[in-house]
Amino acid sequence: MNADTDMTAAHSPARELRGAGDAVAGHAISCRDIVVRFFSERRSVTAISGLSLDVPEGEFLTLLGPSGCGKSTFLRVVADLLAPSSGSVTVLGDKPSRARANGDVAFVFQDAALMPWRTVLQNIELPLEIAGKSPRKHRVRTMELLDLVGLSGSENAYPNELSGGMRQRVSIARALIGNPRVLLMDEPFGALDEIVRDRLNDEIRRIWKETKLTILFVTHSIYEAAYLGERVLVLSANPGRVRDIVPVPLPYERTLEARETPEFVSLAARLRRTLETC
Amino acid sequence: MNADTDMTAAHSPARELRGAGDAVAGHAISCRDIVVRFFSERRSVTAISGLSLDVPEGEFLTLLGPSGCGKSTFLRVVADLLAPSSGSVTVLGDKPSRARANGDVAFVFQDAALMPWRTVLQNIELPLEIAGKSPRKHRVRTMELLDLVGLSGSENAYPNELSGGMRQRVSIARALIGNPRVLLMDEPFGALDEIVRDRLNDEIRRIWKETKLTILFVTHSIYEAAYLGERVLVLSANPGRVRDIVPVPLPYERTLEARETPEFVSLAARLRRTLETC
Amino acid sequence: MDACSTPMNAPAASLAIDEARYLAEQRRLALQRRMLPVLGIVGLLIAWWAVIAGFNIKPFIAPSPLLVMQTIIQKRDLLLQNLGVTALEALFGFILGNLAAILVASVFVHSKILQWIFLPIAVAINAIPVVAKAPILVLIMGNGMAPKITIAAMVCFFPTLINTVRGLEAVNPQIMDLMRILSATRTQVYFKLRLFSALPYLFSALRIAASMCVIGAIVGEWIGSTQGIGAQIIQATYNYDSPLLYAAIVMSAFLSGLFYVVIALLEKRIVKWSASH
Amino acid sequence: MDACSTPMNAPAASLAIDEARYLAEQRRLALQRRMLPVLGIVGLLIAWWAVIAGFNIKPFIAPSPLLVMQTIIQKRDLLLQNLGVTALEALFGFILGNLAAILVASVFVHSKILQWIFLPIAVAINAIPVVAKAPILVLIMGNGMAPKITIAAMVCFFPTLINTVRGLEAVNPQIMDLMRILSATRTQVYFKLRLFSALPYLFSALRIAASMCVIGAIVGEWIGSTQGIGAQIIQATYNYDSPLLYAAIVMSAFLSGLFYVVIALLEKRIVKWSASH
Amino acid sequence: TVEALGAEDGLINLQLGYIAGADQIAEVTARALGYFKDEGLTLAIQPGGPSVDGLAVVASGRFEVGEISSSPSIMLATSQGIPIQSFAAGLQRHPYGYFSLKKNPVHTPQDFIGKRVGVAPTGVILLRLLLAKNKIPESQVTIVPIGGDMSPLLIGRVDVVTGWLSNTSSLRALGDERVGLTLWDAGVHLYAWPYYATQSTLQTRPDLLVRFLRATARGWHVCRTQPDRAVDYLMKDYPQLNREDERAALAIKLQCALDDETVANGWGTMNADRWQQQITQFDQLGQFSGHVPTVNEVMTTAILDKTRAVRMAV
Ligand SMILES: Nc1ncnc2c1ncn2[C@@H]1O[C@H](COP(=O)(O)OP(=O)(O)OP(=O)(O)O)[C@@H](O)[C@H]1O
Ligand SMILES: Nc1ncnc2c1ncn2[C@@H]1O[C@H](COP(=O)(O)OP(=O)(O)OP(=O)(O)O)[C@@H](O)[C@H]1O
Ligand SMILES: Cc1ncc(C[n+]2csc(CCO)c2C)c(N)n1
Ligand SMILES: [Mg+2]
Ligand SMILES: [Mg+2]
Repeated sequence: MNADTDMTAAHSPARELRGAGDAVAGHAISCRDIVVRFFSERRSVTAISGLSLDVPEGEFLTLLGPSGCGKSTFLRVVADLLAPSSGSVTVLGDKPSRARANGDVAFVFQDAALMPWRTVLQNIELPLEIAGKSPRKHRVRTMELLDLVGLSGSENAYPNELSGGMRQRVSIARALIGNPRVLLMDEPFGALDEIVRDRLNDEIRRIWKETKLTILFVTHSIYEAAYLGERVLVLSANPGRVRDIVPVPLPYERTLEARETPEFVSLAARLRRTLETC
Repeated sequence: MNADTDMTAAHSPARELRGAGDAVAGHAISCRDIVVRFFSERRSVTAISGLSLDVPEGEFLTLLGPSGCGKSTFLRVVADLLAPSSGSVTVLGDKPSRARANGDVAFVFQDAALMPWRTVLQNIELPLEIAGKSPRKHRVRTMELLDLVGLSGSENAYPNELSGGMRQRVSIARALIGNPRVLLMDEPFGALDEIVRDRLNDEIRRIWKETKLTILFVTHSIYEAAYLGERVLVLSANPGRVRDIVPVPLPYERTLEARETPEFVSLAARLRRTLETC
Repeated sequence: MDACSTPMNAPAASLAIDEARYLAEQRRLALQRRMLPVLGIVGLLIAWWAVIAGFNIKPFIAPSPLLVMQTIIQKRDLLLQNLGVTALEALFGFILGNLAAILVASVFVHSKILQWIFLPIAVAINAIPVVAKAPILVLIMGNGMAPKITIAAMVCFFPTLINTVRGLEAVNPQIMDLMRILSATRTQVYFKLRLFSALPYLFSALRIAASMCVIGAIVGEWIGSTQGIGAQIIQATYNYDSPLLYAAIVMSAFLSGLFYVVIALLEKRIVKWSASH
Repeated sequence: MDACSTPMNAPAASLAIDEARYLAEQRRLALQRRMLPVLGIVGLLIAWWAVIAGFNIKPFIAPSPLLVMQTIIQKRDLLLQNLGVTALEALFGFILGNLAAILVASVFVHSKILQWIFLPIAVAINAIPVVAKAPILVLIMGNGMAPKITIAAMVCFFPTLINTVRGLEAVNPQIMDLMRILSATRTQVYFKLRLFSALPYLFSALRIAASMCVIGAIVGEWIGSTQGIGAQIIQATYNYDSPLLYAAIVMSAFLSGLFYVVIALLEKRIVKWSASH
Repeated sequence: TVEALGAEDGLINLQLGYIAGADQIAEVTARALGYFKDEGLTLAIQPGGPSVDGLAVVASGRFEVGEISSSPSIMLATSQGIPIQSFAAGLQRHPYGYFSLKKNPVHTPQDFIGKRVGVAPTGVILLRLLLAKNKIPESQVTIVPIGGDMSPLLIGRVDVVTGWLSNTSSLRALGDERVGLTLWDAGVHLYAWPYYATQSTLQTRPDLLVRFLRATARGWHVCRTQPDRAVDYLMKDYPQLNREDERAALAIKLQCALDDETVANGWGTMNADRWQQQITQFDQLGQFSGHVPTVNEVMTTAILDKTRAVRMAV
C-alpha cells in the first residue's frame, strides 16, 4: 500500500483545520436529554426517552440493546435523519446537520440500501460522485475496498444478482470510501459469516486506529461489542434509555485471542447479565 | 397451554396419513447433483455445483458457509422457488412442488418480506388466510406466537413502524403459524439481539423436538450452528458445494451451558477451521 | 434539510406537549393543503382577468372571468342541470372504463400470452378518434346516455389499463416468493398481493381518468345531444356566445376538479399504511 | 407453478449446455413476443371481416378490411404523405408535452407548495376540451403545425405529469436517507435517485402518451388543416368515403402502434438492471 | 335488425346533421300545436353534432327521416352508393355565406380576388364552386383553413370568414362592420336543410313521410303567420336560445324558405334541374370519389307531389 492510495491517508488540509477547531469541543457526539417520539393517527410511540451521552472524538463506541430499543433511531438522530422531539445533539461540536453537510458522517444501514440500477462498483462510487470527486481518479482506492470486503470480481454485478451478505458488504465499502470522521454502523456485519466478520472486525479496528475516526457501532453480538469497542453502551427498551456504559478493559491492540482472556469473558458475562434485565 | 392451542399439537389425520407414506422414503430432503446457474445478458454465475445431500425426516440441519456460497439458493431450490439447472430434488419423498402444495414447507427469508399494508397481526395470519382457515378461530394461537417472538402489544403496528429486528420476528411467527413439516430458515435470527436470540434458539429446538419437523437453518454464527443442529452442513464457495457434514456430538436435550462443554468448543473450532478454508 | 430543531433544554418535555405539537403541525399542513389549491385557482382567475384587461381582448374572443361568473350566476339553473347530466355520464363512464381496464389488466397479468395478443389491439383501438367510432355507437346505442357513457369509458380505459398492468406486476419478488411457498392460488396472490402493490399505479391512473372522463362525456355529447355541458359548448360555439362557452368550460373544469379531489381523498383513506415515514 | 424440471441424472451437465438452453429459451420468448402481437392484429382484422360479412353490414357504415386494404394500396402515396405530416406533429407534441410534464413534475416534487398551487390549475386546464382551447391557440400560433403540435403536447401532458410526480416521489426511503447523509444536493438526489425511481411510472406514462399524441395531432388538425390524417378523416367523412375514412384510421392506429413499440423497446434498453429475477 | 329498433308505430325520428335548436323552429312549432299528432305521429328530434352528421344513421335504418344542412351532402352520399334520397328542401336559398368587414369588404364575387378567406376544411369545396361559377382562378384567393369560428377575421388573420346568415347570434360578434355575401347571391344555388330518407322507406312507407311533411309544412305556416308564437314554442323547447336573435333569425329563414319557387310549387319544393346543376358543378370540380349520381338517385318528388296542397298553404 502506498501512501497515495491508502484509504486511511486522505487527510486534506481543510480537515486538519476543522479537526483543530473541534478539538476544543472535545466531544464527537454529545446528547442531552434526547426524546424521540413517533406519532401516527393511531398511536404514538416513545422510542427514546431522556438519553444523554458524550462520545469523545476518536472513540469506538459499540451499542447493545434489545431489539426495538431505539438503537437505529439514535443513530438516525446523530446522522441528522431524524429530529428529536426534544433534547439537544451536537456532532463534532456543531449541529448534526452541519457535520453531515461537511461530509463527516457516514452510515451503514441495517439493510444495504443499494441502488438497484447501479452495479456494485457504481454503488460504491456513489459518495465520490456526490462529493464531486472523479470516481476514475479514486479507482485504485475503490478496488482496494472491494478487495477488503471480498467482492473483487463482482464489481459489475447488479444488486439483485448478489446474495444478502454480498449486498451488505457493498454498503460497507460505500460507507468507507468517503473518509468520514464519524462512522455510524447499524448491524453492519449481521448478514456476514463469521470468518468474514472476524476479518472485517479486525479491519475496522485497524481503520479506526489509523484514522482516529469516531465509530458508533450497533451490534447484536455481545462478543463483537466487547471485542470492538472501547466502551459498550447498553440501552434498555420501552422507552430506550441508557442502561449502562461499560468500559472495555482490553488492550488497544487486540487479536482474536483476546476473547479468551478472563477480562473479556467476565465483560461478556456482565454485558449479558445487563442485557437480560433490560 | 392446553392441547387445543398448543402450536405443536395440530396434527390432522390427513397429516398422519401422509406421514406414514413418507416414512418409506425416509428422507425429508434428498438432492442429487444439483447445479444452479444464473444467466443474464452479461454474465453467467454457477451458484451451486453438484450438491448431493440427504436430510432424514425430523433432522435439524444447520448450514454454514461463506457469504455468497449458495445457502439461500439451496433453500430456494428446496422450497420450489427455483428450478435447478440440473440434478434432482425430492422433498418429503416427492417433487418439491408437491411438498409445497401440501403446505408442508415454510420459509423464513433473509429479509422479513412483510406486506407493508398489513399490520403485524394480519401479516402473521396471512398463511391461515391462504390456507382457507379462519384467522379468528386461531387467534389464541396467533397471540401465543406473538408472545413467543416478544411482540405482544405491537400487533396493530404496520411494518414501517417497526425496527429491523421486530420485522424479522414477525416473519418468524408467520412461518410457524402454518405447522409446516419442513421449515427453511435463512438467517432468521441475524437481526436479533443475543438475549432474544438465545431464547428463540431454545424455543426453536423445543418446537423441533415436539413436532419432529425437519429444519434447514442457515446461520452465520458457528455457535448457533453447533448449538442448534444435529448435523452441520458446511458449504464452500465459488461454486457452492458440500465441504463437510459434521455431526454434532451434543446431547438431545441442550441448554446454553452445553456451549461450555469441551465437545462443543472443539466442534466450534473444527467448524471454524473448515470455514476458514472454504 | 435541517431536521434538528433548535436545542431545547426543557428537562421533561411531556408526551402531551409533543403530541399537541404534532397535531398542530398536522392541522397546519391540512390547512395548507386545502388553502393552496384555492390560491392557485384564484391566481388563475386573476391571471386570466389580467390578460383580458391588459391586452384589451374583446369578449367574443375571450371574455373576462367576471363576465363569465355573471353568466354562471344568471344561467345557474340551466348550467347546473346540464352539469348534472354530464356528471352522470362521466361518473358512469369512469366506473365502467376503469372497471373494464382493471379487469383486462388482471387478465393480462395472469396470461402474458393474452397480453401480447390483446394489448396491441387495445393500442390500435385507442388510436381511433371518437368521430370514427361515433356513428357505430349511435347506430348500436341510439342517442341516449349510453353512447356518451361508452365514450367516457373508452377515454378512461387505456391509461388505466397500462398503469394497472404495470402496477399488478410491481410486486415485491420476496413477497411473491412467500405467496408461492404458501401455495397461494392465483386469486389469492391477486387479491392479497397484486392489488395492493398496484394501488399507487392504480390511483395515479384514476387521477388521470378522473380528469379525462369528463372530457370523454363532453366529446360523447358531440355525437348528438341536447343536454349536458358538451351540448352547451357546441351551442355556445355555434352562437359565438363566448361568455356561455366559457361558463360551460368552467363548469366542466369544476367537475373534473371535483372528480380528482374525490379520488385523492379516496386514496388517502385507503392507503393509510404508508402515512408515516 | 411447477418450477422443478423433471429429474435429470446426467452426471455432469456442462455450463455450455445450460447456457445454450438458456439462450434457446430466450430466443423462443423473443419470437413469441414478436409473433403474438401480429397474431392479435391479424385476429382483429379477421374479426372485423367476420362481423362485416356475418351481419351483412353495409360499406357506408363500416367497410370490410379487404376494401380498406385495397384503398390503402391504391392511395398509398396520398396516405403516406399525410401520415408523415401527422407523425411529425405527433412526435413533436410527444416530445414537447412529455418534456414539459417531466419538468413540471420535477418542480412539483421539489416544492409541495408549488404542487398544491399549480396542480389544480393543471387539472382545470386539462378539463378544457380541445375545441375550446383551439381558437385561442390559432389566435396565438396561426395555422401552421404549431397549434397541432401544441394540442398533441397538451394531450400528452397530464397523464405524464400525474405519473411522473408519483414516480419521482416513489423513492426507497432508505436510499433517500443515504443521499441525505451524503449531503447530496437536490439536483443530485434528482438525477441519481428520483429519476431512476420514476422510470417505471415514467415509461408507463410514455406508453400512454405514445398512443395519445397521435389522437392529439389528429384532433389538432380538425381545427383547420389541409394536410395530415386528421384533415383526411374530415374530408373522407364529408365525402362519405368510408373506405378512405377507415384507411386513414388504420394509418393512425398504425402510427400509434409504432410509437408504442418504440417506447417499449426504449424501456427495454434503458431498464436493464431488473432483467433477471 | 337495426330497422326493428326504429319501427315503433307512430314514432318518427328526425335525425339532424347538427345540434338541435333554432333550425328546427317549424318542426317544434308543429309539434307544439299538435300537427304531428293530427297525423298520428310522435316526433322525436335526434340531434347530431360535430362528430356525427346522422346520414349513416338514417341510411342504416335506425331513424326514419333525416335533415342535413346542405344539399351537397346528399349528392356525395349517393355518389358513395348510400341508398338515400332527398324528398324535400327546408330552405330554397342557402343562407350560408361569406362575411367580411367594411374596411376590407367582399360585396361581390370579384372582391374575393387577393383576399385571404378563412374556411373550415369542408367549406373549401363551396368556395371553389363559387370561384368556378364566377370564373375566378383559385390562385387569386388565399384559402386559410380555420375551425368554425370568426375570431380570425376579428384579429385580422383573414379578410373573409364563412357563416350562416340564419344564425343571428353568431353574427353579432361582427357587429355593424359586417358585410355579407351569400352563396346564393354569388350564383351558387344549393338547397339548405334538405330532408332525406332511405329508398326503402320512400318505397315501403311513403305515407309516413307524407304525414311528416304535411305536419312540418303546417309548422312553417305558423312561422310565417305568427312568428312570435313560433319563437315562443322554440324558446320553450330550447330555453338556452336568445329570443330577440331567434325572432330576427326567423325572418331570414322565412326569406330563404319562401321565394318565387314556393309561390308556384309550395314550401319545400325541389327542382330536378337545380339538382342536376349542382351535380354538374360538383362533378366539374372532381368532387365525386364514387360514381357521378343521377338526379333520380339524389332526389324524388314523390312525397312533394302528395303534399302539394298543404305546402301551397304555407
Ligand atoms: N438472481 C441472481 N442472478 C445472478 N446471480 C445470482 C442471483 N442470485 C444469486 N446469485 C449468485 O449466486 C451466488 C449464491 O447466492 P446466495 O444468495 O445463495 O448466497 P448465500 O450463501 O445465501 O450468501 P449470504 O450468506 O451472503 O446470504 C452468489 O454468488 C450470487 O451472486
Ligand atoms: N417510523 C416509525 N413509526 C412509528 N414507530 C417507529 C418508527 N420507527 C421506529 N419506531 C419504533 O421505535 C422503536 C425503536 O426502533 P428502532 O428501529 O430504533 O429499534 P432498534 O433498536 O434499532 O431495533 P432492532 O435491533 O430490532 O433494529 C421501536 O419500538 C419501533 O416500533
Ligand atoms: C356547408 C356547411 N355544412 C355544414 C357545416 C357545419 N355546420 C356549422 S353550423 C351548422 C348548422 C347549420 O344550420 C352546420 C351544419 C358548415 N359549416 N358548412
Ligand atoms: Mg435497528
Ligand atoms: Mg443468503
